[in-house]
Amino acid sequence: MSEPAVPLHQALGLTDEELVAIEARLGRAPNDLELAMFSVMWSEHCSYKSSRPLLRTLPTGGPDVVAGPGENAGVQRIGGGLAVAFKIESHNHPSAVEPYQGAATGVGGILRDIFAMGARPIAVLDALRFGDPGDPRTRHLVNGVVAGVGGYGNCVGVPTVGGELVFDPSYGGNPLVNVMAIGIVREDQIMRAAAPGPGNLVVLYGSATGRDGIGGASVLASATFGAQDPSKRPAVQVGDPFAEKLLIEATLEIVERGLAVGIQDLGAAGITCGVSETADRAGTGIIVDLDAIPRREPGMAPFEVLISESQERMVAIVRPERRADVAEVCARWGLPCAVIGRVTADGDVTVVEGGLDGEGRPLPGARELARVPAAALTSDAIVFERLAAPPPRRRPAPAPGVRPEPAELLPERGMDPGAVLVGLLGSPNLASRRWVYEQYDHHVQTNTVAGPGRGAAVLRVKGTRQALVATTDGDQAVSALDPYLGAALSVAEATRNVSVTGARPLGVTNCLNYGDPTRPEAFWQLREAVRGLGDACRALGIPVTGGNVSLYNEAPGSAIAPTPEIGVVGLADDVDRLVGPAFGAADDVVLLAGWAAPGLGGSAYADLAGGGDDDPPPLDLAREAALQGLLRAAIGAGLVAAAQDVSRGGLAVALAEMAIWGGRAGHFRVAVAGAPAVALFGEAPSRALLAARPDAVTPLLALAAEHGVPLADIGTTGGDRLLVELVGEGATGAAEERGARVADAIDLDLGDLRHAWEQGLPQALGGEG
Amino acid sequence: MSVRVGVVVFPGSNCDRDTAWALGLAGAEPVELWHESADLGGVAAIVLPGGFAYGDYLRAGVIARFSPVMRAVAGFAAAGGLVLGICNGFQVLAEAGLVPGALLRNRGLRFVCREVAIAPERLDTPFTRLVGERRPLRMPVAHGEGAYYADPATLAALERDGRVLFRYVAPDGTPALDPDDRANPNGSLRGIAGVTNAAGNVAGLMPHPERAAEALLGSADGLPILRSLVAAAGERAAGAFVVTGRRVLAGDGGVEGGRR
Amino acid sequence: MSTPEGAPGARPAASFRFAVNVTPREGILDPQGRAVEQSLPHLGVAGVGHVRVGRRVELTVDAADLPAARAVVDHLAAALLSNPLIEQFDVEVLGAASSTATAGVAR
Amino acid sequence: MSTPEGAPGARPAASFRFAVNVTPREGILDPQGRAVEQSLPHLGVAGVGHVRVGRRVELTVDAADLPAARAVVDHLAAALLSNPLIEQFDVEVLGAASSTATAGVAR
Ligand SMILES: Nc1ncnc2c1ncn2[C@@H]1O[C@H](COP(=O)(O)OP(=O)(O)O)[C@@H](O)[C@H]1O
Ligand SMILES: [Mg+2]
Repeated sequence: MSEPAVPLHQALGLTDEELVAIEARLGRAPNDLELAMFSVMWSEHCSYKSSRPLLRTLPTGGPDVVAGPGENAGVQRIGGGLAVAFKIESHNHPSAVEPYQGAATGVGGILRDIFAMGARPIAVLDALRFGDPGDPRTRHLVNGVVAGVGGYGNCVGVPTVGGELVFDPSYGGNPLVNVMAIGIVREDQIMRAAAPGPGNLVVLYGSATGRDGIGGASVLASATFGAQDPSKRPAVQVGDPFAEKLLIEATLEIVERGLAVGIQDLGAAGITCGVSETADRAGTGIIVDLDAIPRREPGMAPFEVLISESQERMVAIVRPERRADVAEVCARWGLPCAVIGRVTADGDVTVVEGGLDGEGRPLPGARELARVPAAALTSDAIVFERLAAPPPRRRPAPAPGVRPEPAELLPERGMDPGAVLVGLLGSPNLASRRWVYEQYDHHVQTNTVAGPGRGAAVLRVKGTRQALVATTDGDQAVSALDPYLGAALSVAEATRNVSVTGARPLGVTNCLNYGDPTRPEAFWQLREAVRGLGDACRALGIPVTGGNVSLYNEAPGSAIAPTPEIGVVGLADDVDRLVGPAFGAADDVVLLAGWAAPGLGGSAYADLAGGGDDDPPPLDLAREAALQGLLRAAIGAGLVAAAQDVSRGGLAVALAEMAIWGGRAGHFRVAVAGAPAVALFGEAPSRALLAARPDAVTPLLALAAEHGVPLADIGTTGGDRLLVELVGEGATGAAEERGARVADAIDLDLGDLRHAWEQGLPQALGGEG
Repeated sequence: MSVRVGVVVFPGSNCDRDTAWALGLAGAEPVELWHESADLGGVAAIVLPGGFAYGDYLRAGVIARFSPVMRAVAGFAAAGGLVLGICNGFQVLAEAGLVPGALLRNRGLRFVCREVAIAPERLDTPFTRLVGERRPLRMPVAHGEGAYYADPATLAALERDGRVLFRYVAPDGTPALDPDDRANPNGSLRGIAGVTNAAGNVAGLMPHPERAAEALLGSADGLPILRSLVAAAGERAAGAFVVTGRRVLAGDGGVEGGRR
Repeated sequence: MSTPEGAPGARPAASFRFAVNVTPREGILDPQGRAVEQSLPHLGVAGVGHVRVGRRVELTVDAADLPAARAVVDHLAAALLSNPLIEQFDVEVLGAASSTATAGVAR
Repeated sequence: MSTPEGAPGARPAASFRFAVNVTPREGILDPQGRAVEQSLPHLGVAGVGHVRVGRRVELTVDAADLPAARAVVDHLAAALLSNPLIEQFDVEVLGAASSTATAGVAR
């Protein structure tokens, strides 16, 4: 530090332009401590300085919405005086350098967002993305991340009930770890992360403050990290799930007994963030007594104490007369607890060394180390209008009159569709995730009606007949081709996963994982994604109640496929009316609802067999809404025995999964209009499979007509062979004319399908299992 | 009059509420017993629930063993009171020496959460009397340290004295005696999923009967185990040898260092 | 954590630092050790075997003298840090460097 | 694992036993150590602090000489047994007792 090669603000990651903006807000030059506070608060991670203008365009309102974006988590009413809180967040960069702790603290962080709202966390979902599973480094990351998610979630006693695991080479240098959490809160106990009432006490409770993740917020979230240089590696935070469990119980007790007027968790940017955001939300200020902050280590500098990201800490805003009660609760749960400041009326975050008196005024001889308007750190932080530019077209334009023919892919390659199906079921992205979720406690709290493994998770709400249904989905493959469509498809798929159980999607939370926003192409991808997200949510009538933006997901020389991760929570009024995706009885009629569409671009089939230059299938949001309406109506009317959406791997994979899960196969006929590959493995959205008793078929067809959704009988369940015959023009003539071999029917033993599906992931990861 | 069954709450317990809920379904009145108190509140039986008491740091269950409530539990057990440790509760009982053996890290080294089948070895214990027949019971396990271990002499004694309470079994009921059997989720010796102490009044069980108490959640096979406990506790509370926590405590003093 | 001041008979104490090494008993299966052995070929390492994985606990004891401190450690090692059924331990003395004056650092 | 007989240039190897002690870096949170400290009052133990809990890995290396064996252990410790971001390690030589003759013991 003796001879800084660069000015301090630059060393802290602030640009010259940002320094000017800081000086304008202060009316003077900041001192070093203030500069450090700005550097963490104006990081992309805390300030959303590139994405804020985009996020403003999202639909956030709705009759059930109690808290929307801007609070720690979105909250929506579910009736009976209860509400559900949920939110998704990324921990990508920390997980890249220390997979276990990075993932563990990711779980810890999102849980704190939930119980900071006063809600008891009831579920976690983890959406994970890695590079090539054959790469030893990927295996190291997968093992560490999965163990970290489990290690933390299992210990705190919150079930991990769902998520995703996707392999794609673009994540090789930059894995994605997105974690969603859900909680339940009584509507009259919802907490806000605000610091109202000058004179109120600022109470810090939970673990002591150490040098964890100093600069983590700015360095980790705002700069491309070069893994090669260990000196640049930021200090890694270590999680203590045991402390978090105590923090949950103490916080919920504080909430239930009405002991706090505001609660905020401490995450990125630590105490600086906690006090400036709570003050700004309430239009107040906070004076911080630096000496009162319990430390884990001696000799910490003021900036270290103020921006430390030590885990498992919370701030409560407490009326002076409740101080003893809060202290008593913390003591009973074995948590350190200290009054570290006061709410003031001046709108400033002030940091004092040397102590405060009983009224919250600096003691004689105390020194003021920093004074910054709370708004300047948060709501009035700098915002950038970034440049956006679409990438140069990567696909060669087809020669005039010659359209690439996806129709030919399957027959020309001489592939037996049954072998393709087995290959898809055993491929790393479609095979059973049991290896992952067996490491997660998915039953604790005894609400799990349907856990991980078969579509959306279903959790009953104790004391009611209701159930919550939750899922995450993100389509990076289509996003790489068309970020607008990819985001819209992700919303469509996630909501469809909820509707296909019979539940009504309540709201969306989202985690946008994109590249360096100063690159016009990366910013364009983000902008398109937000547009797609907004359009889809508006069309489906669902609010976006929260989310998270993770930028700079680039390792040297490679950017990730743009990844819009969508979390949806749905509500069912009667848990007994929900249906699952497994075939049940024999001789059920299986119907396909929805619209066929061409396009193999971005599909799992294209990944496996080579997709050529095909487009992704189009999405019609009005049709999607109609399909989901039909699903809910049909299931609600008790006409459906099992239902599953058609997504990755297409119709053939959806049928095979229903058969594997039900232990019962069947005999089906699939209409092929253009190409067998599209009919069997195409991923056209807005489709679902329904199994029904024969006597339910007539009313189902009537209902489908009412909703304007095509519904076709494609076969019946029974036996232990999966037989899928191809019928229609495209099944024979068209392909034959082109000289290709005609695709045979699929005819496979259920046991072989199950084997491929069960062994796929352990095999891909190196034969463990 | 419903039977009061204590559920111990250690810091880090996370199945305490689930256990209380399921005990309610089994007809008991659950009573929370706080780890820092040696007052057992006159309960008729005690359940040590699952979770990660004191974070399970060092070794699962070891720190919990030294808490004040465990001294009271040891006294209660010594006087014949019924104690059931589930999962982490089993680990605590083993560390405290109230049941024999130890629970090692799972052989696969990973936490394992899945449904297993277990079968009772005996149907005449306070923990199995309402199970009715020797059949596979489906319920989840969820633990990282659940591989049952005891030295050969202890194992032989457990088998000889009928103190193996439950074994992991294949769906058809075949015991998964081999630690590497797929139906043996953690590498337990002789497929042991649960054991009792010599007097038969203290039991440890790795799987979670409280998670299998409602058909809605996939299985109700755990309920008969909890009902057995409640029924046996009710008889004892009403019958000949009444054991209450307070009275045992009054005469207690010799349980410290009672391990092994 | 430091010896209560002015307790009758209190002698000026010193701080001693120890390590307790806890390893699985011979004959007890050590899956962690086995896992390390199995990962060695992937790392291109040959000639390594007999891997045993255990715990190491380092701690500081304030006591009148080394034997007194050692007695505390032995008690802790046997009662808390190891389970004699499955584990063995040994105690290393790491140094008797510091006096009580430095022992009061916040933890 | 003994050196292939008659391999050109092969030297008779020996077995060396090491311990690698992996502990949390200074300043890195050690939840286990903290939990042990907090449990001490229940054990009636006073005067113990600065508890750090880590791993201890004991292993045997067959190599031409001690420096060669030591190099293998250092590599393993840094690459497999610890994460330098949050942990530090030290290597103890436990003995160079056995010659190749005894090194073929089953592992
Ligand atoms: N990382 C994970 N953690 C927990 N559950 C997972 C994970 N990845 C996938 N799953 C579960 O496996 C099932 C299949 O995953 P996916 O194909 O993404 O679901 P869906 O078909 O509902 O979109 C789902 O139930 C999902 O919740
Ligand atoms: Mg899906």
